Amino acid sequence: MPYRLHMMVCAGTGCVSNRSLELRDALSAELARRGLDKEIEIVTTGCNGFCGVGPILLVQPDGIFYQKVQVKDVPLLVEEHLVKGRPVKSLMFTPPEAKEPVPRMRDIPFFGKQMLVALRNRGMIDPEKIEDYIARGGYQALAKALTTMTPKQIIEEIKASGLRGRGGGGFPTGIKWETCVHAHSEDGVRYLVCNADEGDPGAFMDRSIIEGDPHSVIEGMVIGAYAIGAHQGYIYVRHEYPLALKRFMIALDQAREYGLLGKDILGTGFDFDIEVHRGAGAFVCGESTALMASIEGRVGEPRAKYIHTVEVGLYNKPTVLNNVETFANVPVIIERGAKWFASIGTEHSKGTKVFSLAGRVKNTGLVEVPMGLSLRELIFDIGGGIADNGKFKAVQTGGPSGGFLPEDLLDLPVDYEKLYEAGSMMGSGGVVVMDHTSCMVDVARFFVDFLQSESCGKCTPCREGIKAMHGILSRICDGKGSEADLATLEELCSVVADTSLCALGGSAPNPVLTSLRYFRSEYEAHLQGKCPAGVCRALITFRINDKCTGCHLCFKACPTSAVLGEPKQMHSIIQGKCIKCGACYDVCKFEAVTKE
Amino acid sequence: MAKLTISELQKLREKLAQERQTREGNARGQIIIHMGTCGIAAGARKVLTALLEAMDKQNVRDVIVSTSGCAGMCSKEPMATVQLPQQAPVKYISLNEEKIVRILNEHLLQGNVVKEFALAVGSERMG
Amino acid sequence: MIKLRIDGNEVEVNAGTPLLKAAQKLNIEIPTLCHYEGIEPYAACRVCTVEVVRGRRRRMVTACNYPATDGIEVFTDNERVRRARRLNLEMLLGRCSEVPAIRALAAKYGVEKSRFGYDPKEKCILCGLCVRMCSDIVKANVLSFAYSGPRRKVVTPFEREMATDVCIACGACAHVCPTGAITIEDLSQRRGEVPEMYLGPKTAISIPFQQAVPKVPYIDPDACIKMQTGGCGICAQVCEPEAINYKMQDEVVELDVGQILVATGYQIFDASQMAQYGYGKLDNVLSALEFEKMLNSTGPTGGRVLTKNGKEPRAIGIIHCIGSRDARYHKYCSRVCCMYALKFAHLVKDRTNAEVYQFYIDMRAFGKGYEEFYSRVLDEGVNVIRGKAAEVVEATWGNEREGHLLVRCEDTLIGKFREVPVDMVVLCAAIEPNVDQERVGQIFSLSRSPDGFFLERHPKLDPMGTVNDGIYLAGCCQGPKDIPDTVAQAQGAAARILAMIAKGEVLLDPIRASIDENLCGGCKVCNNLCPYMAITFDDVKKVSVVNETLCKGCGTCVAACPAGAITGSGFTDEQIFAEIEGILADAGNK
Amino acid sequence: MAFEPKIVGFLCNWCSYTGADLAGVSRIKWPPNVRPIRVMCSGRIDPTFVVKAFREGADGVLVSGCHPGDCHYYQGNYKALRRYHLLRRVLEQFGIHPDRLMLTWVSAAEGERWAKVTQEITERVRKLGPLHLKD
Repeated sequence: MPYRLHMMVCAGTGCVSNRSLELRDALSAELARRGLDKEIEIVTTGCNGFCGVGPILLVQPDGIFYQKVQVKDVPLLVEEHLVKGRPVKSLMFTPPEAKEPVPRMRDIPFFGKQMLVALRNRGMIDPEKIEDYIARGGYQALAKALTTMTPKQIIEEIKASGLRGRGGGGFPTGIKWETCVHAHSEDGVRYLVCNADEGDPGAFMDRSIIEGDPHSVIEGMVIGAYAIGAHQGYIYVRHEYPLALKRFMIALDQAREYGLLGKDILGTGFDFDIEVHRGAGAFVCGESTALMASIEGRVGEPRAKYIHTVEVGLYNKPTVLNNVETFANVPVIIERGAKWFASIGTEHSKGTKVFSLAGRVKNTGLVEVPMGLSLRELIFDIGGGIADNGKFKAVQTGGPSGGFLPEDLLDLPVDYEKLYEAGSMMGSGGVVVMDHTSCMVDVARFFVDFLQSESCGKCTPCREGIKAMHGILSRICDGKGSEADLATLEELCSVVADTSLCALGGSAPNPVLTSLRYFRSEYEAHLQGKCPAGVCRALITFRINDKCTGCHLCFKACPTSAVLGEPKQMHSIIQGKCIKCGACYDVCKFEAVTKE
Repeated sequence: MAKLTISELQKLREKLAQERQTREGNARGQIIIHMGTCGIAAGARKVLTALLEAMDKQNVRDVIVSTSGCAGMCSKEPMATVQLPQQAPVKYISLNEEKIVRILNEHLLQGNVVKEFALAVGSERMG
Repeated sequence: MIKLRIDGNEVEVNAGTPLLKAAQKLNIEIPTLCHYEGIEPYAACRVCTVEVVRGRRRRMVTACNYPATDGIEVFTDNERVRRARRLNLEMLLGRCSEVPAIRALAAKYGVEKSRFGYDPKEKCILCGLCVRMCSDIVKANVLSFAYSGPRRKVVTPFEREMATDVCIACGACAHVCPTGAITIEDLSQRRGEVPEMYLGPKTAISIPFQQAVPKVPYIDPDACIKMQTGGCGICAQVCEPEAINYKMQDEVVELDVGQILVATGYQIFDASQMAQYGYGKLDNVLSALEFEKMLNSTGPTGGRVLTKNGKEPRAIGIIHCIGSRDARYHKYCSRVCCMYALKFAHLVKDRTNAEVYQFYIDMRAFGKGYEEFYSRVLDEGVNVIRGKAAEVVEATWGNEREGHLLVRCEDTLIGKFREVPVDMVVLCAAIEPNVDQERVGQIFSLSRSPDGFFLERHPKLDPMGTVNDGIYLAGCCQGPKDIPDTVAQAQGAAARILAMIAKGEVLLDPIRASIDENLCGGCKVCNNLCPYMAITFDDVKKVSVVNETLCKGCGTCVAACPAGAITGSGFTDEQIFAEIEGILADAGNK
Repeated sequence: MAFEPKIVGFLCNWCSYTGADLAGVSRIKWPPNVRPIRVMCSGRIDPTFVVKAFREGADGVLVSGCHPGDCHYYQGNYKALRRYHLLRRVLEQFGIHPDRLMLTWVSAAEGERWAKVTQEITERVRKLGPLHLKD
């Protein structure tokens, strides 16, 4: 009996942590109880990207999008929608400005503006079933590449598509492959490595792709391997991604079982297999040489890349290292052609890019948009604007070592060069939005602190320089900065960027440099002893004004008994005792506690 | 599982894709069985099962089978609505297992409205 | 070969040569802290940063590992480079504020004080030289980095205080450390030294001494890291003529020679056997060879006379006849000690202001000019005390001479017991036969005189010959002698050998055995008896035959022949019988 | 006049004879009773030489070679040793006290030992008294 309905339960990490698997089990139990299990299929899918509203449930073919579905909603949902055919409005998503819930997925603005290439199978397949992937045209590109194209043609095709590395560097993928093919290898051995060591905090596109569509990565890797003549591939997955790891292993087994991996792939005589290497979670291991060192079993430290890894890489062999998203794009390019791919995006940045929207934005989650979309569209149209009706202040792109871009750069198109010129970068695609409650000095200090502890410590500028930056920024945040500190900071930033061994140190000054460039007034305010955003504790004072009703809440909340006052009387704060934790500020319902 | 060749991959894909067509929302048509309390009492459940079995037997994969609530004419239940792309929906009344199979074959698959069972063309809202 | 420009000067190097090396060709110095010849570049300190212009692209690279390519232009000292170095050095100075090497280099770039911190204790700049040396070169894998970012540090396995179980104490890490952050603690005796010479550290490769023949360096296999762990190999990398051979083994060389000159030398009496002199127990009690090494201008102290605490001694005692002229050890006189002891005194007087005391039994200055030298040394104010020293002790706590050594002896000339305070004692230990003298003697069938040295054929008439024709003696293997005597003896022996070679033929003693074919019964008793296999059996005649050139005339076969068929020329039965009769002619006729 | 034994000494050329020579050179006194006959090797010493010596009126016979292991001809002294033990039995049967025959090892360096050995055999034979075989 064919299934008349498909319940697509999102099982991305976000939704799983929101108990989507329990929801799935409850659903299947309910279906079985009602005898509907023969006609309705439950599909466990990968991440849909709209992680902020999980668990997500999509009912196909109706296209009804349910959000925040709890186990307790199951009986109602089954009764109403599945039996009586009446979609349940209370579980649908209501966009911020809209009054009515939007039943269909494609009508939700978050999804509407997206263009799915790398995430083409998002939410539509069960990532643990290769059959689902094949059904949606999976491995057709591989078949095409292996039977109708020469390796050279594939490289030409990728070159023509304008695909650039999605991991951050933005190096043209086709040229990388071509260089690898031309690099001398004594025994002809070449390696293909997939970088799934996604270390940027708040970025999860690679994880999402592997979790939701592992076969697209495998297919991309096999095509790449065929193009460069590699027979052994590695994927470096961080150990913090257990679900991704599990699904990728299942996918590998299935691909091998179908003969899509291993010896004599699809009967064409081409051999290629993939080994999974688990990273231990060092940020720096996302750097190509450090990653290869780690695979080889050595300490994950970068080395100078004056001789590129495409020439001398893993085990001193020519090695192509690409990011998950890059590989996921490859089958589409092969299948639909370079021309089609190149038609998307801007002059130098082709195709689409997956971003993880995070921070003070209403719709947090994973989105795939064509290159060239403006930051404003990304944040305000797809992201739904600033959360809690806050005011936009800055957006950081490209992970912790990306720069902060201010409001007047919001119309900047998303494009490798444009972002670089503005002092930031594409990076792997993290987008962190900050509103008026963020102090840019403090945020810069936060990221510098992250970077100093994630620096491997090998080279002087990265190890000592970032530490020095952190020292100066902390001093400024503590209100002890001087005008000379800003000059020192700028000098330090430029030398650290100039002389660091790898890209971690090279890009580490970005948060400092861009915050100095676009938010210098905030630094100057700190030098004057003021933190405009009211974040830096040393520079703020909590006071209670006459709006106080004597509710006594602040008195109870204060951990150091710094609040004085009898119930129903006006309270006050003993500044000497106050540790500026803000507990009183948070509990006051009358705006009587002020921060200045 | 035997290793695939290129042509086997192609065949496998076609088969798998067909099985999953409705998931994509691609279909030649949709049939909605009205499953209000009245409908179920009048045997809509059996009608639905018969329809699905027939589809399975004939390997029909591109028809969306939906359910909905009471259509308002409880005396004519079980009822169904057939909708083909670019065409007005057609409502059928007083169905049973045999009738629904005919509707499937003649209307959904061949496009000929089964006039004997039809009530009207068009939906309430549209009408 | 490719061409590039460095600071405006063109230079031609092999493609891929690191810029640092290319710059060296132009005598352009690029500072670096983490680079060491022979260890793979690490590019961690970034002090060697230079600016490279390639087409329109300018970038900052590290000179230690940036490969030279054709047509690039390199700037090693422009403002951008100087600023990069200055800042990096300032960062390092902030980390290691009191390390002289960093301070000096930073000062060169105008940094006296770091804006980025002050740590007077930290000495390690994390250049990784020690780690790379230990893991890549020595392959001992003791040192490694632990932790990341600012917490990074160099550690031993599991951060144990001492990694003595894995550390091979090669000292390579301390050697390469640019800041002196690593020190080597002497937990056991030092490696790689000649036993007599515990005077200072020595590398695994050295020239044994400046007068060595041939004067080439050798590798001490016990100290060489390559031979111990398979690592290192730096010497082979830097040796341009590729003269280093690690696989060289002791080998047995077989040569066909007609004559042999035995000159196997001597060994020095182990003075620690005579505990009363404190050798091996007391600091500053040295053997004569150790003192000789110290006096050597290429020696460990550069020729300066120093006590163990590095000070110049105020008084030195030189004790003669340690183990020689002593009934308990060697009765003979070692002959050379008196004179070298006087030489020591002369050199000490020449180089220091120390008092020298000679404790002697008899002063034997018998050679040409020797006595005159003795007089000269006396004139220089050297104290000579006739009387063999009884013991050397350390002045005990409370003694006014605490810290000094006291030499106790009887001064036989004034008939009094004396206690002489000195800072250093030199023991003139006896020359004695080598430990393997007996074995060597057996190989060459050499007799040894009662003192254990090889016996010459005749003490007066043939002092370099032996009882074996063609085997000669020279030097101290025959008996203690000084250099002139040794040279004379060796030249004499060489002359004898040459004379024999020049003659072209050898005269053999006519003492031979011969077999009378008519008497020989063919019993073959003699065949197996002959130590030289000179007797073979003639299968046709069924008799034994003597090969006269092989026969040495021992006569064993003669005595053994049951048929009396063998006669030994010169020693026939008849001759011996006649001799017996002769010497007993007076018997029985009383 | 006290009995002065006549002793024939068979000395190998390389050790004992040289040792005796050394004793002379070293001015070491040794009894004139021992009358040396030089042979190339103690292995050359035919038992008949010993018997002949006794027949010719010797009161004792001294056979002296190199120390074991030191033989110039590698093994000659071992052969002498073998014959010596046989010969002692034969001498006994002849009625000659076997102690009149003595085998010893004296190296070329052992002048003093040579003196000691000759004194020893002289005193031993003196005690045994004259042999009177020739009379």
